[in-house]
Amino acid sequence: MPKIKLSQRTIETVRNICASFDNQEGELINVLHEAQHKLGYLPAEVQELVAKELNMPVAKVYGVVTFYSFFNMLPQGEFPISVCMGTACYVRGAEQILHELKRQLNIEVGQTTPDGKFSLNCLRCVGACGLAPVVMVGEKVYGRVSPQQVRKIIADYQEGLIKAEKHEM
Amino acid sequence: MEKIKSLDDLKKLREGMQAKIKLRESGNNAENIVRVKVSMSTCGIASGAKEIMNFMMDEMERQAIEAVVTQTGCMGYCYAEPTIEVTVPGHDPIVFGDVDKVRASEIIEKYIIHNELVEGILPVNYRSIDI
Amino acid sequence: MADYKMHLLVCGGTGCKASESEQIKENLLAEVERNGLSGEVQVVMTGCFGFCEKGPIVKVLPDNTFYVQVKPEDAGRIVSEHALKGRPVEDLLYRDEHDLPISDSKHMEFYKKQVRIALRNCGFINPENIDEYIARDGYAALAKCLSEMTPEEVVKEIKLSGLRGRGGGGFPTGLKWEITARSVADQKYVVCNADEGDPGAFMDRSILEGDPHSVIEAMAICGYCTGSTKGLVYIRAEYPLAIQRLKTAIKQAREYGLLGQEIFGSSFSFDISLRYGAGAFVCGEETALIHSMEGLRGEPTFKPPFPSESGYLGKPTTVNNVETFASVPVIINKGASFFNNIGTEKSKGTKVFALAGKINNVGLIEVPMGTTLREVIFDIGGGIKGGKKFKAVQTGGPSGGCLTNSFLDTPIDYDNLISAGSMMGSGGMIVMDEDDCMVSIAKFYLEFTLDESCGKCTPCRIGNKRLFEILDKITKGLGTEEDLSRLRSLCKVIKDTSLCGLGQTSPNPVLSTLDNFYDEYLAHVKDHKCPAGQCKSLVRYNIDSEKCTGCTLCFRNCPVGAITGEKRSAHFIDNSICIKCGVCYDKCKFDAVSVS
Amino acid sequence: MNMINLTIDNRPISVEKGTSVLDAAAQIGIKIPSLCYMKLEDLNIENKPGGCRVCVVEVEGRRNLAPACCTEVAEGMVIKTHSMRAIHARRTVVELILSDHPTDCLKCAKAGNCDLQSLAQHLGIREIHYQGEQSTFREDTSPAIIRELDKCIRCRRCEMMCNQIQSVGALSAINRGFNAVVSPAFEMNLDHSVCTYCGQCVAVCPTGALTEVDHTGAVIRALSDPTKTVIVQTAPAVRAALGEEFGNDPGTLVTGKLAAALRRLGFDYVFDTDFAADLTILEEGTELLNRLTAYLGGDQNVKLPMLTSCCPAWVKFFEHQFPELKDIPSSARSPQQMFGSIAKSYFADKIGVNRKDLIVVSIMPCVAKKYECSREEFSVNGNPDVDFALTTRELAQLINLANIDFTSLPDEDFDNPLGESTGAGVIFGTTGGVIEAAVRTAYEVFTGKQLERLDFTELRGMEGLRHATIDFNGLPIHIGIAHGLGNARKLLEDIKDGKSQFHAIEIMSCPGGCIGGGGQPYHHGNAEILKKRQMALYREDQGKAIRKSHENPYITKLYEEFLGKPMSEKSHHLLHTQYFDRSKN
Repeated sequence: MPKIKLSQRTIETVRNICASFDNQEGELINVLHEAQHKLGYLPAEVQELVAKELNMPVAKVYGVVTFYSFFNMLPQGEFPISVCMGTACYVRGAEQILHELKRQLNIEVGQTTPDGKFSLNCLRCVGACGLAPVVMVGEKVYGRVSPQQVRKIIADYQEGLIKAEKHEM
Repeated sequence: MEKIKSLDDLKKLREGMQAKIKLRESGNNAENIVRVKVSMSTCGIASGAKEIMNFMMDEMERQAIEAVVTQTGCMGYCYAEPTIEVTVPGHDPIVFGDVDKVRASEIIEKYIIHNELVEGILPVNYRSIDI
Repeated sequence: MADYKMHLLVCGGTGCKASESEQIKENLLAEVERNGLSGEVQVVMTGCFGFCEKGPIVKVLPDNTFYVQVKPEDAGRIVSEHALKGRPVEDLLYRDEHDLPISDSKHMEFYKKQVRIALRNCGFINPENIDEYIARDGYAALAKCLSEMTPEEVVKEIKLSGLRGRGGGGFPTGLKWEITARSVADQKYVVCNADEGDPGAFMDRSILEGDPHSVIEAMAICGYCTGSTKGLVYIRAEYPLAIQRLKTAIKQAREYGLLGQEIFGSSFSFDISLRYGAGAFVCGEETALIHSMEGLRGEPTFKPPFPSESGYLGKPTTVNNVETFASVPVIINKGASFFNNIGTEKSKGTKVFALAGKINNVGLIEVPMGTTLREVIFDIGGGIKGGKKFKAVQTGGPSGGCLTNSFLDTPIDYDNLISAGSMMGSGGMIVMDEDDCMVSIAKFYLEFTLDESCGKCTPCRIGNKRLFEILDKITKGLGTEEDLSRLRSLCKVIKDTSLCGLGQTSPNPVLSTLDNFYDEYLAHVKDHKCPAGQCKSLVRYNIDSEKCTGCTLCFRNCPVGAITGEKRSAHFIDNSICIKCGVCYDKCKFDAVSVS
Repeated sequence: MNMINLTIDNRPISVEKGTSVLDAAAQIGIKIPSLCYMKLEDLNIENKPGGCRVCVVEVEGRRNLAPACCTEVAEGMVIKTHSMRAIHARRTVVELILSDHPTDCLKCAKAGNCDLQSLAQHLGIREIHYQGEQSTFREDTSPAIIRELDKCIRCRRCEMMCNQIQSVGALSAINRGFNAVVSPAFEMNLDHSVCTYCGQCVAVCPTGALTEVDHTGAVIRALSDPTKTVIVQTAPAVRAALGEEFGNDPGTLVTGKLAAALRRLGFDYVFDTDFAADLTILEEGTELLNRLTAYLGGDQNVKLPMLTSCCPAWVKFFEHQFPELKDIPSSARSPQQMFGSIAKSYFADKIGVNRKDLIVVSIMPCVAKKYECSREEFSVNGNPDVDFALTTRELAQLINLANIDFTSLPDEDFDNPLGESTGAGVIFGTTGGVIEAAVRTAYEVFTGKQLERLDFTELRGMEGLRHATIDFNGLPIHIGIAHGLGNARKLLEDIKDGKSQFHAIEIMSCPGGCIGGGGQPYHHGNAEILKKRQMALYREDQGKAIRKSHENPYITKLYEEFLGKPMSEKSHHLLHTQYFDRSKN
């Protein structure tokens, strides 16, 4: 794992988050949520810092991070793309959409494009079954996506028509 | 906001609210206001309900139609999002589905102004318990 | 522009369309014109009325007359009699069970097919305005409990109502509350399980987005009954809108003093905070949920002790799901008998279902327990998309099973679904048509379970992996008949030995498809064929040289260059290169590509 | 007492409320097979995740099978432990485990001692019906412990020991589903973690997933090198456990056979770590008396309580977790290291061998000792004071390799000068032993009086945390004892908060002390074995002619000839050490 050095600002951010939950070990998941929200992902160094602040073993923090699929240890693309793999989406062709995304972006699930723009993931049901199949880019939901539309969605982001959310790291 | 400290407080508040709503809904003699409810659930928003809500507001304001546009939760017609419910004074509410800007303008031009129905009506097919 | 006096609404639902509703509309228009009513009577095509067995349907506004099984030739009478003379056409009216015609559709039995209790306010009120909730009797139940009822009386009422947990298990809610109430502890908790995870179920999200106060109110009532002052909502982080609405609602309730100290001037205090799920389906299981709320890995632990005795932080904890809570204020306001008069003997009240998949009216519905699958799928749901054949309906998510035609008339309740080899689950209903391969569906669910298993117990961790591997082998045409008996045997052991509900029910999709679609499995292992044509390894694409015009469209779109051929002469697919993506099949305008 | 009536395999039984089905069945001689479940009675150690599902039984009226370890008895329960359904399920579960296991049993370090292997044999498994992908992991070798997770069955015993019992927190379950496994943070190697190498994970691992680093090969090589003089020391707890490896009953003392075996293995001198234990008492005891005297003299800066420092896992523990307290433990090296240091100076000179040509091997009940002897400060110009530390189990392996029929060996004595020891040195192997040995000497030195009784029973036992007050001629000395690092943590927290009332505290990492060390013959969850080993050490002490460290004539001679007096500059250099803050890395 490549080591990264946290900036003083990031260290402060993480410390403040922990403090806002009274440095309680039981608030670990809330702390991780907040940290990922602010930082974009949870590298080892952030987990070590959280462990220290909450006075708990870092192995336990890592155990929690790897248990929940919501937490990422690698930086996501500027535009994280998630394909809903709920049943409704599945029977309405989510697999083809995923296939098309992989083809267009030339990456596999869990990877990020070399330019750092897009990452591709599968998602559990987001409960928008009425719109199946569903693709999410960041927090934006695209419903009734056809393989033909995939190119257009990617192009919108590639051409900078839609801006990304900025993270601290 | 005042705290509700007793059952009576609650009743008073409720009656006040109900009277207000009744006034709105009984249409013929009181507030002559068009009411539009936009289903703003995840599915609705993902299908563009927010844009439609803004569009309806702007458009009716531009045309000086007295209207209240509010958001509401999922109406259950996920297959036809965005959906809106329009209540013209003196008429039963009507739900329209698959509302895009074109249909929204139609709804204003034809239904709200001229009581002419337009495509996209979703007949209500359930009974909600009476309150 | 005209100012219409009358509207004729023609059902444009798929079912009705198939039975000539287009023609009806044409004829009605012609009749209106012929009678010189063009400026007064408007003919409109609408969405599905959800009453397909009686279609095509024509509804007349403003008097709400409801014509059923209308034929194109009836158009003349509807216009000349009803529109012109104001007399309803008797023989086209809907008739009730006593064969009496009903003219005003508001009185029609049909509308009782859907009764909205949990969803009573969804789509009615502005969820971000507490006043609108209060106007619809909001917080009246809490007020009634606090000022007129003892905790025991409230529990008794809930028990009497017959309400059972809507999250899947169906445990009697009143009993659950009673156990917590009886447990002695310095602190107790009320937890709302909003970690809705069944793929294809979204009722909890809809309720939280559309009527968050009903859940808050019910949690406070539960707190009052059980002696808890703290409530926690464990909600999926993937539901940002629901989280935001819930936060707003909690804030408003606090401002009104409906949460906080000494609610309604009583000695009862209660407040609610949120905990976020982080993408682990198993956290829907209550012990796992509690561990997750404690900041731990969401691994289930053995029960007993049940959370009602020892839950969050080791304290007695009542865990109920969103829909269960949403039903509670109604029971208090309208009485247990209102609720237990609806439904079947052992399953009372209504149940919300999320209809999805190959069905026309994808959406959220709420029906009394005991409604049949047929009514749900064909009447309310408007039947199968694209006029395809119904094959199965999957209920209960990854814990449920696939039910076939033969179960369509089974009244839906907890027990019937279990004896049919499925379960209620949280209420997702995914409809499948003839294009869906049931082996693939079973594999899809297994893959889900595999992803979501916590890995603590052997049968779920390794057993499901092996199940998946066998299914994968079958869908690739490499399975044997022996694999089928191996599947069944392993399924039984996994059900028998898994630690929590996730593992205990994970083989259900396999078992129910084995039971109901054995022939399809056999076709895969014996003939190496996928009857639905979905299993790519078992499919071959061919180009019919007679039909092929050599337009090169398939050649140009094939992603792997498996198609060869000269312009304007027949093309060929090299099946050793073909990846079975189906693009050629989709693109061909001459129907020359076939699947075998 | 609230009794519950139930039927197990058609036999009625009445047991106390709260009993598990597993224990209830055991009471009438029905041994339901289990795997992940482990309980060390009276030591408060229980692993009950209910995860393996091997112990499932059929309960009448219940929808599915019930795990016997987690299921409490209920009135009127009717249980079948060997119905077809239960047997089929049990066998399938074990087959599933085996389907994700390398099954390379013939060459596994745990062969013959593996719970999974015995279970498969017990259930008569001859075929694995469900084959498929196996989980594979990178092997991790640290200075003391090897993790071969391909063999892990996710029983979570190691995680439980590391967290609940030891409060070390080096290990945690990570990932989920088929990929779930127990690992240090970020799947790094153990030597990048806060692991103390206490080896309790190794002691409880049912399979070969966790084992000690094998040094037998290196020792054989040294023994066959004619240019080397190879000497051996053997820790007190080894003699109370080694016999188990050769079929002796737990608690059998094999001191004489042990010396004989070592001699037959070809060691040039067969010595005893107990000698170094006596030396430790003089150094550590003097240090304690110095601190006490200073304290009584009004010195505000003196650090009390003083903590023992014989246990390398404990040392690494406070270096990681309580670096701010690193001045409190005694600076005395452990007996193993004192021995090595004296052997490669005093003894090497005596026999005229260059330290480079002297190989010191130690036989330890411990895996952390492997790490301890590799610590840089315990070497001179890169040459370690102790070259190899073998576990009790490795010694058994060596004995087998050398074709020695252990049980028929005659009893022999240790060599001198480093083989003579007192009863005080012997009891170093059990919890409470070090402090009792220290008290025997400190009392007499401090008061100048002879002790009337040597058995301080108030310091003995198996309670995780114990305390006693010893009257030093009118001066009450408060003594605390902890075994298990989780218990130690509690005492340390008190010290940190300034709440500790103790003058001296003995800490041992392993439950029961060294008798329960990570390098001992496997106890397979039977706490009786540990208790019997403890009794054996007290027996050995009782039988010794000399039972106080300061009366060991060879110790006296060592001071006269070489060291001068306890805490002298020479002892400081050779027998004391310093500690490091490891919380940063």
